[in-house]
Amino acid sequence: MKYALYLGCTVQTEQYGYEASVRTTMPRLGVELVDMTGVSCCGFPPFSSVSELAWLYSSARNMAIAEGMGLPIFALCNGCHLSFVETKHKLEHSPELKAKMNEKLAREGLRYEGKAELIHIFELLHDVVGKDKITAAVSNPLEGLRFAAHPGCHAIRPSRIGRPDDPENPKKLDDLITWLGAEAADYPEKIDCCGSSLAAASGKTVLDIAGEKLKAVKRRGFDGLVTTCPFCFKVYDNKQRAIQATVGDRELEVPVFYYTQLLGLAIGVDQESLGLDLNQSPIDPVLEKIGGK
Amino acid sequence: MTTPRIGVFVCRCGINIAAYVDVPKVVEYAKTLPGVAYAEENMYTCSSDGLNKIKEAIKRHSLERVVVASCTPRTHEPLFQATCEEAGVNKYLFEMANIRDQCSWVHMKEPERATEKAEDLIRMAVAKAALLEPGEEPEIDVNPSTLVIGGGVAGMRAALSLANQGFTVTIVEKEPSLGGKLRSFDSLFPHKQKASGIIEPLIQSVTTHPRISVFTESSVKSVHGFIGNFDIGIDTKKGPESLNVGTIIVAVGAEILKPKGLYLYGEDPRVITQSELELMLRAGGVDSKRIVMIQCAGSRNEERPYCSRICCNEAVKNAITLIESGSEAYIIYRDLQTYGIHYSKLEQEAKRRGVKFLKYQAERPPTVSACPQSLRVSLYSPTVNEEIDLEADLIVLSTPLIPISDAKELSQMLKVPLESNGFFMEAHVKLRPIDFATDGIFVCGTAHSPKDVGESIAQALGAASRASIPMAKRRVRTAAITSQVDQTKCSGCGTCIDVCPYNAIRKNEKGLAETIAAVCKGCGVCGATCPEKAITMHHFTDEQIQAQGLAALEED
Amino acid sequence: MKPVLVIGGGIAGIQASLDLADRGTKVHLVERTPSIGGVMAQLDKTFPTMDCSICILAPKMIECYRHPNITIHTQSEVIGLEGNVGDFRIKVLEHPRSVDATKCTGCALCSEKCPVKKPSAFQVGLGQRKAIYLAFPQAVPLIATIDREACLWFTKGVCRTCEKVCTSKAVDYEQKENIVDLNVSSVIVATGFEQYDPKDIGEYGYGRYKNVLTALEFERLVCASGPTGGVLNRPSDGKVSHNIAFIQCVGSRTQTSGYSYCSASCCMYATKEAVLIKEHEPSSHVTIFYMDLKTFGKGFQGFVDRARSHWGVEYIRGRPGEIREDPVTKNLTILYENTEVGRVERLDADLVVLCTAAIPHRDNAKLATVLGIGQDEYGFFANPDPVASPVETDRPGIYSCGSCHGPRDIPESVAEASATAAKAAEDAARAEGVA
Amino acid sequence: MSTFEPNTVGFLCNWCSYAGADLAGVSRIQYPTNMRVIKVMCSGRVEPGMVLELLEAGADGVMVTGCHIGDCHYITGNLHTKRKYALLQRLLAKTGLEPQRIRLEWNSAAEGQRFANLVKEFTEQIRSAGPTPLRAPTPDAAKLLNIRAAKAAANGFRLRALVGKEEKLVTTGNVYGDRVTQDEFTKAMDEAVETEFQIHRIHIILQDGPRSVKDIAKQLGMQPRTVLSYMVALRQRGWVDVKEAVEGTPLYAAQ
Repeated sequence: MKYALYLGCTVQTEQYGYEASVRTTMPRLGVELVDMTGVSCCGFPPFSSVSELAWLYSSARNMAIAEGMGLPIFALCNGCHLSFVETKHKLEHSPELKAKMNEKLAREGLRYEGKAELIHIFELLHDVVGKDKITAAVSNPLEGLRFAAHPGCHAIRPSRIGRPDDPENPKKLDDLITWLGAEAADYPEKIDCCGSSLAAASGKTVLDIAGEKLKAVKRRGFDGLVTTCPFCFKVYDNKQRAIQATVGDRELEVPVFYYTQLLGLAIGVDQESLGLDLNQSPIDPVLEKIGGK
Repeated sequence: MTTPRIGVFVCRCGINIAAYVDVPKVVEYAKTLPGVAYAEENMYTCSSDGLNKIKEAIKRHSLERVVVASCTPRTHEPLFQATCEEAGVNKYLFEMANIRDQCSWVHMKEPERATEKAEDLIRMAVAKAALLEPGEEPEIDVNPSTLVIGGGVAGMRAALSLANQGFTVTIVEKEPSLGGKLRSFDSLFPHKQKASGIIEPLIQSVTTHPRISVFTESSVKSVHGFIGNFDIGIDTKKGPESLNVGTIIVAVGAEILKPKGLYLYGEDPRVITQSELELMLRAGGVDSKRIVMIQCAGSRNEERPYCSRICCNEAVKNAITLIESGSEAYIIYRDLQTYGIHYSKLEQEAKRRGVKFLKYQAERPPTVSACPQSLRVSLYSPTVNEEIDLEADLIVLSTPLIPISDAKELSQMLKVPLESNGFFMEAHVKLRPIDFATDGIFVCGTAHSPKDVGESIAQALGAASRASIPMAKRRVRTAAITSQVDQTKCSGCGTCIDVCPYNAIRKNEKGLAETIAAVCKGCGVCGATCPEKAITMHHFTDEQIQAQGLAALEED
Repeated sequence: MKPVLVIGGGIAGIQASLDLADRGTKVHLVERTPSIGGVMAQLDKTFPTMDCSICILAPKMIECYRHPNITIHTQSEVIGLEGNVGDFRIKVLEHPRSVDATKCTGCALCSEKCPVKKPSAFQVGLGQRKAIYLAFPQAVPLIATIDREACLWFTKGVCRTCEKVCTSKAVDYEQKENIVDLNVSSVIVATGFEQYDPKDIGEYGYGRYKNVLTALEFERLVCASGPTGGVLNRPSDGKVSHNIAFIQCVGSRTQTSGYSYCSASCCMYATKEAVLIKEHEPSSHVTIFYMDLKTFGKGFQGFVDRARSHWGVEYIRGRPGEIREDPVTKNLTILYENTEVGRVERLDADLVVLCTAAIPHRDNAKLATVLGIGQDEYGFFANPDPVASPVETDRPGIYSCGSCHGPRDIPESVAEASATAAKAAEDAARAEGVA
Repeated sequence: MSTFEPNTVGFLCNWCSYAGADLAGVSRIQYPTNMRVIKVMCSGRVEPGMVLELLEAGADGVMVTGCHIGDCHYITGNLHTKRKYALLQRLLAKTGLEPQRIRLEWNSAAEGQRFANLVKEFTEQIRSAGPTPLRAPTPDAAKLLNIRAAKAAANGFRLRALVGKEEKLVTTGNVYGDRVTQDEFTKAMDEAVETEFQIHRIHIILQDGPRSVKDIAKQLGMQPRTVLSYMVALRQRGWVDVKEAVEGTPLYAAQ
């Protein structure tokens, strides 16, 4: 299992905890990660409203590099993964567009064939690594903990071009959590958006939306919220204080984790190398419960 | 009079009855009842074996009345009645006691009391049987010809179908020419066929058909009689005509509302109705740049609380035509009635082609004001939650179909009802949409309610089928469960005529009430109502019901 | 005079058969299920008059069964057609009932004793029936039938309990399927429709949320002869529901998953079911989500006005985007935009009823091939000229009526059924040489 | 009390109620055995006189069931049932018999359970009312007289005519087109019921032999004046006449 690791901008510039936990956990599950050189921003789907061509080009370019490496791209971020999937989909259905891309890529000596495989972290852990490997690796089961899974919109929509999980009833992240010995209960707000895509338009709206979700997670008695999307994490974890201020509830405290951080804890990786100290939400109570064992 | 010889047959129905009712005991008991000459039990009375035993017993014991105690008459009475007839006992001399569905099956835990009840039920049946009288099923001849009132597309289609089936038909049409409302249509939704393409051939085949005669500029003036034998008086342009028919089809169609004073209609020539637009399109189109159509103009309101069904589809169709000729078309609607497959497609086409749809709320209808060079439509759009002003060169009002002006007169002549909106009212909204409660008279097309051409034609063919039934058989035959007026007791007060929902009672030349047996449905309301107790309800006479009741209360 | 073949024993088929039989024409009525009656037999009441459905239908079913001119072939299908109008040669395949129709008295003792339970099709899966069963209490003919896929004798070679308990010795495991050859002058297709399965619309959670039902399921739930005896016990916990929402256009009027046309009767049957709830319990809160309120039929507008003003049924214009279930209470929350005010709102409900599209029956393609008639783009039987010839298929002598050629309500189906009878009568007259 | 098993009679219409009762059977829904059913084509066939007849003959209770309003197989039959039943209630009220001895219900062909419940309820209702005072051999004489008078009144021309014309009078109006309001009609009805009831009571008494107005007034607990006014009516109808005069007091007797 060898993959070209595509970190993307957000992870590299501010979500080190995600990168750290991925780099330390994956190898232990037999996943070999090869860094990509010369990659750029994925293109960021919303950017298409400014210039669709520029967006498609950036994605195609990154995929072309992976093709060169002969490896499937493992993009950590939901946004990046979607950007690649969408671009691939568009170019598949428009030879003209594809030709145009390659014309431009040729100037860098690159070529996009559309052969590059794309894999999402859900697919990688849930479908490729799988239950047996993960449960076998768990040395410190997270028993007695109940987590709310937050797959994030881009992991499930737009559903028609192939996303890693069901748009209405996503289950993979829940499975992954339970495989660690923890509990993952269904909750109605599961597929609610974190709001981050509105950040540019209205910061307050983002906090309101996110606040509603955190309230629900707390109300339903979860020990914390788990995601694999740097954008969602950024809102729920990094902005949690701001959220408390906006919704006017200082008590609104919800521990937020990257799945890979919990994975690390469960398979016995030391906390430091999981970047847990970068989490800004109050995760200590949870860590105590885990550390206790 | 001596009580007739009665035979009682108690069914075990396998164990369905026998397991809870002591059948042998019941049979022994039956033998003791007054008038019972013979009683036996059967495993399954409805089996061919059981039926044969009834026939044998009737012969061997010369039985004059038969009582079967088994399941429910609702399913089995006809079978046993037929058996009696085969053995020479009139079917109306048969009575049933329901000791399964209404006894053994509902008293499974109380066999003794179930047995008692079975005995009582049989005693009641025997008491009634003793008073039963043979019934002759009334029959009347049916003249195999039909009067079709109205020569529009519905009337013509019904007439043509009946004529093709071999019946003679007379069409009476008010107007100088056949074709009805369709004459004023340009094209027809959903497929925009030319209306003329449908009527002209129809008129051709109707007027040339050997079994169809047509009276135009004529109207029905009098209707007497009943199914099979209606005497009709007609005023024709050549003077009065009279004819006799077996059935009547009402296909008088409807009129289109001209909404005087509504949205400046009648005050500003640039405000017209949908049907006036049809005429313009027929004549070659309109040159207005922007046309605004307003739906529910005069319908779905206090005065006319019904939806006229076709206006939305007509508007959408015309809007598409206008867009094709380079105009801009708006449809201002409340609820778009584009139902079913074809109209849904029409709606989608209109949206594709750029017809603009704006919703308005009944509580806040649009207003129209005239400006020198154009008209202004102002409305509140809930969708965008704003007031919108539209400049228009032409405003088209989608107005409802309304009942014809002389509907009431005709309904009284035919003695058939109108509903609250003034359209003709069918016998049953669900299962008899084409029949009137009165036998032999049928309705189709927009006389019944607003509907499109295809629906009118379907209903017209349906009317042809319903009307053909008595005519194909040449006679009507009904159960002998009918009422009969004792002419010596009747005071001619007419109360029975008021309460009969089928017009089955008429006043005869003596001014006394008289049941038309073939039309009577046997409900017995007239009998229960007659102040003079002059009406006998055959098969459910006062005496029979009384006997049953008193038998039920006998102590033994 | 040759007989006429009527395919489908729903209200349309029944009406067409009775019309023809009453005028003296012999009729062969072919029905795929064990009883005639169709969907109408499953309905509680009918709009806009609130007539009890089975009350008005049962007499017609019995009349059909008793009529000397009508032969009913139940559990049968048409498998062959040759010839032309006036002279069609038909093959009808009768599947075995495994019960001797001449002996069975419909006492249902067999099903009482039968050990195998299966979901009842008549109760739309909300109730159960046995492997040997009567389709429903008022079934016509009232004859038991064995479901060979479920019966222990046919699957495992054991049991034969029904045979033992049947006092009239009607059970016959040996019964074979039988092919009947008919020669008819015309064919009337009245095979009806089926309901769209809303599972594909994931956001409504049908199949995932116990308290989301289809309208037909609800119809059984609210019916006195239904699985709960007419009490609105919701599936999740049997609690009586007082807060119920109906969603229109589920799988219809859509360009994505489902069908693009309007199913024509949903607005009214939803209103009817809403009124039924209010009749049962006036304090209930009932909401109907609609796009356009289709009140185009006779008496419809008045019915809706009354539902609104007298019964207090609430109508909200908007197509909900999502239904959510509370994991603990199993209560539902509906998320929607109220397009009468342009606001996004939510509504809580104990029970949500999906008014699903009326869609072509799955067997249409097969039958169309056998009969050599066309289908429209959706799969309904096609009428080349719906305006001038509303009941004529593209093959002379074969007619269609009712919801097998597009969504129809009961009176439209009945009127069209009579229309096909007239066309068949014309064919017969022509064959008789009546010019 | 529990030893008392009511004898009740049920009039069921053929199309809905009777079918509903059959459905109860097909569904094996159990209910008490007390009711004896008389099938009529339409509940509108049931005359108040028929029900009173059964009560007179010793029925503990009588129930009438028809199709739900709007469902009537004969379109409007059950509307007539309603009107006739209203008259029945009025008359029963006069007799002093418990009003709960009669009951009118609508029951559809789909309501098997409901029919069973109705029979259960009605049986209990009668059980609590107790045995009829009219059961032979020792019926309550006064009540017996009343129920006979009520029956005679129900079968008489005046009340039958009123009920029969009710619909027309309150909707389209009479032959001269004048309509009466429901209230006006109800008043007229009450008045007519009282008169007919009393007239028939007196008539029945007089059939046992000549009596003076005073005697009758005593027996019926009425004002002699009132009795006299009824007597006038009775004479006009030619039902009674003066038999003889004893010390100037006329004795009346039935013709």
